[in-house]
Amino acid sequence: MTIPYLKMDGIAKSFPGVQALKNVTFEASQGEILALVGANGAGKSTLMNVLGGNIEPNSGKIYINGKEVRISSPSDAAANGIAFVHQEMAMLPTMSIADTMYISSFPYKHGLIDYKTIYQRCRVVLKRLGCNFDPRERIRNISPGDQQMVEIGRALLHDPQIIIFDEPTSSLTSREKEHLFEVIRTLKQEGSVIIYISHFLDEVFSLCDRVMVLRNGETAGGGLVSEYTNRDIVKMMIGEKEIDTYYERSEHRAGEEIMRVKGIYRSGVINDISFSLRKGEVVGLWGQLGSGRTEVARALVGLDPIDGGTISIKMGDQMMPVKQSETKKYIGMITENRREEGLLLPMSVCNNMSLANLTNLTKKKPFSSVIDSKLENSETDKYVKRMDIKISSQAQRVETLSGGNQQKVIIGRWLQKNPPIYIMDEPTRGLDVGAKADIRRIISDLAEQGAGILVISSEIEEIMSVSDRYLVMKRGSIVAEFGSNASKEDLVATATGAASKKE
Amino acid sequence: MTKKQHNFSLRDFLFTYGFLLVLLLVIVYFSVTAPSFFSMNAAMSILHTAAPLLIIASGLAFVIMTKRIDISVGSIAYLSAAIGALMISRMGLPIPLAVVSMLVLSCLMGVLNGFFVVILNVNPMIATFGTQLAFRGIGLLLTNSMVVSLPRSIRFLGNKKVGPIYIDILFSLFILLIMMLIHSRTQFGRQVVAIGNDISIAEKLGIKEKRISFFAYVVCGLMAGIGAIIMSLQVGSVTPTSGTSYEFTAIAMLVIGGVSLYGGEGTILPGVLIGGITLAVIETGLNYIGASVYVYSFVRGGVIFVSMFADSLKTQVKPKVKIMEDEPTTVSNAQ
Amino acid sequence: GEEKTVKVCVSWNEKVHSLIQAWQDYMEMYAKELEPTTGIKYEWIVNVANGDANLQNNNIQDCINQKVDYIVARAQDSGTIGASIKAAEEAGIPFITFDRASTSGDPTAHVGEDGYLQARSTAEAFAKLLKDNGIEGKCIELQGDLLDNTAVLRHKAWAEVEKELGAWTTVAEVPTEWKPEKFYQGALNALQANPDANCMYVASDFAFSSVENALSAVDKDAPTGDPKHIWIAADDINPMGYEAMVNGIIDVGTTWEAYSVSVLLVDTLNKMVNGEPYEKVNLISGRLATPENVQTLEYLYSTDPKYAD
Amino acid sequence: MSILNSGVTQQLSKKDSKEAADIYWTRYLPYIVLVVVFAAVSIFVPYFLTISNLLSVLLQTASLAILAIGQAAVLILGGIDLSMPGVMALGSIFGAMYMRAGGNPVLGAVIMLLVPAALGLINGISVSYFGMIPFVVTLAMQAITIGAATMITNQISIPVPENFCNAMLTKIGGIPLPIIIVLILTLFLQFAVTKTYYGRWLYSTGTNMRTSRVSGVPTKKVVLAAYSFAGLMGGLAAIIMTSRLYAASPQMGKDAVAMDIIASAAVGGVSTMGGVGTAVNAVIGAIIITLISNVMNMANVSYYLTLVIKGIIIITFVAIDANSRKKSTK
Ligand SMILES: Nc1ncnc2c1ncn2[C@@H]1O[C@H](COP(=O)(O)OP(=O)(O)OP(=O)(O)O)[C@@H](O)[C@H]1O
Ligand SMILES: Nc1ncnc2c1ncn2[C@@H]1O[C@H](COP(=O)(O)OP(=O)(O)OP(=O)(O)O)[C@@H](O)[C@H]1O
Ligand SMILES: [Mg+2]
Ligand SMILES: [Mg+2]
Repeated sequence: MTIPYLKMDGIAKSFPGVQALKNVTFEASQGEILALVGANGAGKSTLMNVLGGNIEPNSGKIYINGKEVRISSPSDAAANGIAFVHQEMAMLPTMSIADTMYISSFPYKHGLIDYKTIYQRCRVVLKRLGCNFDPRERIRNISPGDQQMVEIGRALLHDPQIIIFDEPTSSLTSREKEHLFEVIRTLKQEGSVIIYISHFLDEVFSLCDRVMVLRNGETAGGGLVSEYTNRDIVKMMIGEKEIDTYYERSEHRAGEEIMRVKGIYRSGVINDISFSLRKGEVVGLWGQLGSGRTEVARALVGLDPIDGGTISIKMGDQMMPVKQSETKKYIGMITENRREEGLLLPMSVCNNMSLANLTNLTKKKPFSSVIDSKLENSETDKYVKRMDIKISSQAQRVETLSGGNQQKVIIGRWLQKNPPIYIMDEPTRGLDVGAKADIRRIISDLAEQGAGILVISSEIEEIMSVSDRYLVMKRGSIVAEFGSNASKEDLVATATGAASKKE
Repeated sequence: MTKKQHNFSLRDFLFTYGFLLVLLLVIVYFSVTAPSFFSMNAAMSILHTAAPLLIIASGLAFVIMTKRIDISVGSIAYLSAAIGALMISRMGLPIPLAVVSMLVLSCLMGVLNGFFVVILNVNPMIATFGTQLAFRGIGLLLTNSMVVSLPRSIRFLGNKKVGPIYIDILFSLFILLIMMLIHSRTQFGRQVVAIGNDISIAEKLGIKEKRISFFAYVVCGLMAGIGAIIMSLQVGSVTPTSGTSYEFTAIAMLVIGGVSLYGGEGTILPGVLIGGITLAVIETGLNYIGASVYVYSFVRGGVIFVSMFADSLKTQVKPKVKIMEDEPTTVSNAQ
Repeated sequence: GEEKTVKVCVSWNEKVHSLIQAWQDYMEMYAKELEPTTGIKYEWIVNVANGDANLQNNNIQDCINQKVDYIVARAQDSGTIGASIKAAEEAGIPFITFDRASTSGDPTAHVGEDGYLQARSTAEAFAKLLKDNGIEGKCIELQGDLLDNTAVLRHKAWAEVEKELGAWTTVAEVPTEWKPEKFYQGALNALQANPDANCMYVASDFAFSSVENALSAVDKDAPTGDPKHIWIAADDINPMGYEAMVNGIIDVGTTWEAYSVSVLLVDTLNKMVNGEPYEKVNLISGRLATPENVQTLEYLYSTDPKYAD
Repeated sequence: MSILNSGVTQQLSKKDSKEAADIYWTRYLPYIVLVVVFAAVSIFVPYFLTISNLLSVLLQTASLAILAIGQAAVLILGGIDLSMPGVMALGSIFGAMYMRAGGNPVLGAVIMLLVPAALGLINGISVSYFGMIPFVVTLAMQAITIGAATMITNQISIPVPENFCNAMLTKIGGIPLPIIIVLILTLFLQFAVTKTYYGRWLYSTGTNMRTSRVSGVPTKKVVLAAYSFAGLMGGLAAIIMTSRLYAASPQMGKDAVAMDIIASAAVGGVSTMGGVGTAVNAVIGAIIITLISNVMNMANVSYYLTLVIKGIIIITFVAIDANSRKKSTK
């Protein structure tokens, strides 16, 4: 075997309290796509950040083409032909596409930035990604999917030899995704080293040549993708015991109607949304990325305005129309962006988990606005245990938790409040298989206990493994409804419009 | 999802430069109430009045675009002007040397601000409030609270004209032009805007955030120094109150001109220029119609309030989300 | 007589004017001069209130707590200094208002100048000057900061003399808040808005270079005798005003007597210390200055090299 | 001890607190410095350590402390209120005018309280419902209120009846009423902010408004309440200041006072970035700021140096605080 083009040797990195990487060795060759997989917090991003110059490792060496290189800044990385498509998009909303792509280093002409050249180059690069937008357009005016393309375009600007993709598909539509895969395959043919991080094993199987698995900051195995099955990889990622829960499918008994939505709309965004939700059932809201599911969810809890329509909720034994601003009292909402809208990052686990329920954690009468901290602690403890959240103490700041545990903290917050209805928008986005399974189990339990749950997910397997009923959205409208016997094909076909005439 | 052209949107334009309209209305109002207002002379004196503050505001704009603030600009202007004047009239140094030392000093004061804010992580508002006190204290100490007058031989520069135009107008427009180019056509300017968008994203993109932000304070200090030159030439002297409350006037100019205090937003030309002129038009106009002194602050507050209200509408009216999907289907919305 | 040490607290409202330093220095100087003869040794405790009436009240309270023997205060706000006067009275400390009289309380004594008489003397002389030269005045009035009682009094005197003698009409009232740049911009705008204006009242000449610059911007910066000359009355004869008067730009003004007022204060204090009778209100009226006599006036702080450059 | 801490970092576990120990002492630096300066000054400056001077310092601090408490509420939300001086002056003037016209002093005091509270409410509405930037809204409000104050009074202070002032300045057990008011207010707020869910809502909104909103915290009302509360504190300070000056003066509204208020809160340890700080912090800060000028007065320091020293002290305090906090969140 020839020497690999890229070699990272004995990389170790610790953060205060965590050993994120322990002596990891990593190799990749030109003309291959290497999948890097692992559970949340396994150290994938950290390893790649070391390569990208964003993080200084505690020890270890990097060789490119057999020569040792020092990479201590993103510009060192760029100079060595390394490009990085980050997990979290680094967009500058008020700036133009061209500025966002060139921001770290602009070409000059006559002492000023040479925009003519920049625009030309941007057009070429974006064209290659199948995008046609004007490089002068501001970032905030383009969709998240397009922003992801800009992010990728930036990585390709300087014809890199090594390209790192850290979960690039989470905000792409399936067509955009396919296009991206084609581009990646072309890059591979041109002889680049491609490192591809993803939680979607199907992507790994359809795109990648080789796989490397990280677990707890250590190499857990790897080799040619064709030699492994899905289960093998999962086993390497999370260890033996937990795989069983992975493809669980549960059925619930639906009870009486608990929420009825009638004709809510917001012009240009969602149209005439009507449906009802029953006790003890999980309704999957399915649709393509950008079909308006999030908008519906946000409208239901008054986070976005609506132009008309009514929302009724069961109170006592009657359905009562509820003002949009009041629905929050009955609905537990889990938004799709947990860092921005789900957590109080610098605050403690305890403070985060009691946030929605504070008015119920008070002392008796004359002190009815004083929080009973014993009660608060015991309630928190109860749900930490019930959901098996891994924390060192209730006072731990949530920003130091892993993504899966963070998500559980948010769910725990609502369990504590115990509303009759839940809306969960992408509750497992960015989580590893183990955490995903945990959260599905929680959803199932909730339904069993009689809650009505509306779940939005972009993963068809996931939504099919939890839902009892499906609503399919397209272009801001609900276009179809299916029972639990719906097939994958039904859902995909109605959502994409290929079979939109079918009722 | 394809866009053919960089499309011009009237709404965007109105929101960004809507103050042009207000400006026009104000001008029309004053012209009707005080006929002499609508004249070349008045226009010139408006620009002339605005000139020093325009320069100071353009420097401050860089700091504000990084989402920080500098409320010491008035004191920087005072201290550097006072030292410059002392050098010329007390120590008899040659004028060019005094001017250069003045500018170096104003940069140093910017360095100090940058050090406190960027290196020591002191909240910008508090840090520059501290330096605001300290710089003025030092200036008063050095001048012993005296009015330091400039020699007559250079005072004439304060209202020298080329044709009908004061040279300081030309000078400040020239400075604004340079600042505009720095803002929109240099890496420094672009990175300042990027930092204002989000510091941690900027860092992740490989921008040397601390270096750039620090430098923004230096630029701000330098501009306060340059503005101070024009200011003291116009007045012919440096008095202990020179530059007081300049920071708030400059901030008002920026806010009216569309430079957002949330960072990352705004232009030097036409933004800062329009903001500065609007404010100057109002003050000069009130002068022309002989309004009571007590009205000034009231009107100024009102104008800031209204322009901010317009700005808040801009952020409230979110662009309607475009529904976009994969397959363009010919089937009309099936219901 | 025998040596006696007296602690005097001087509370300045602000210190952004060299006049205040001059006052302070003259007091100390003069008291020192007298020390051998009177045997009274003064210890001066000085504080400055940053232009903040509440802070001045606090500062004076600090003096009271230090058990000073006398308090001298130049009020930031004539309407609130009464609170400090009352506090001093309760502590049994004599209180002298300096320069700005109180409208809110009754001090032990007041020492100062008469801002009204000062402006009146200027205005009357100015009216005579205009009449003598056969000029029908169209005047621009550059007012001070109307927060300051002195500025209010000057405005009042100017307006009254205008009514009484009819030597001019005021065509523009320009507020300056005592800010040099407002003097400049206000004067410039007023001159442009009223091209036929031929005279001007400048409430204080401390930043007269601003006015001169505005004049030269409209090409009217010319001394008496020049047809372009604008007749100017300006009070105080501060260093810049002095220069302008010597140059014939300012035609008439009344001096602000830093030295005499300080002397008067120390004399009053001495009387109090010795238990001699003293006047309750001690006012100095300034001397009328014109280009002819200004260089012969004695004890002008403007010509003291310590306060002028 | 936990009542002294901000609402954010609560009950540290043993492990956490050990880790944080080296960082934590710097948090208390303001208090330590306060004690050291206090001791030094008492030794070197005669009359400093007398009951009457100390009470006098506290009385001088009272209005600033109340203003700083109001400011702290807004700062904790990540906002700022530059309009406190103007709002206070206008409230004082309206109350005094009412009393001058023969109105009842009690009602006059109520007017002094409510006018600023109403103006604070306008700030709050602009910030929460119109999404306007606090800095600019309150800057405009300051310009408008100070303009209105001068227009109404023609810059001439309005005296208030002596019985009004005397009532406010009565001594209870030798301690002037304003000091007692501050003490009670501080204890009450400290309790409210650390122990009730209203306090928790304040911190959570200041830490992350969007999360709080999704979690059912009435964030708009919280913002509204904080700005109104700041206004109300402006009103309380107006009453105290007016009775100490025996007059309502438009001069109370000077722009520069706003920065003193903010500096007080910041020096005491209220973060200007939101989410951190309590009433006690604000009061300590106000005492420090007042002590600076008291000590300089007693020590007869030149005015110019006073400015420089004050600037340096403010920056130093906030720098230490900012850096200890940064370390502890790493
Ligand atoms: N800046 C940091 N400070 C402290 N700990 C960190 C930091 N960045 C990462 N970690 C920790 O290092 C470990 C590895 O994190 P990393 O982001 O590399 O995981 P990952 O494999 O990319 O996970 P994911 O699939 O969720 O993206 C985690 O325990 C994480 O909490
Ligand atoms: N942050 C955003 N900025 C701009 N446009 C957005 C944003 N989020 C969503 N959109 C756009 O709004 C439309 C509706 O999106 P919505 O989020 O409601 O759909 P969704 O089906 O939930 O998709 P997603 O899976 O992305 O959440 C889409 O066109 C989408 O591209
Ligand atoms: Mg990652
Ligand atoms: Mg969504």
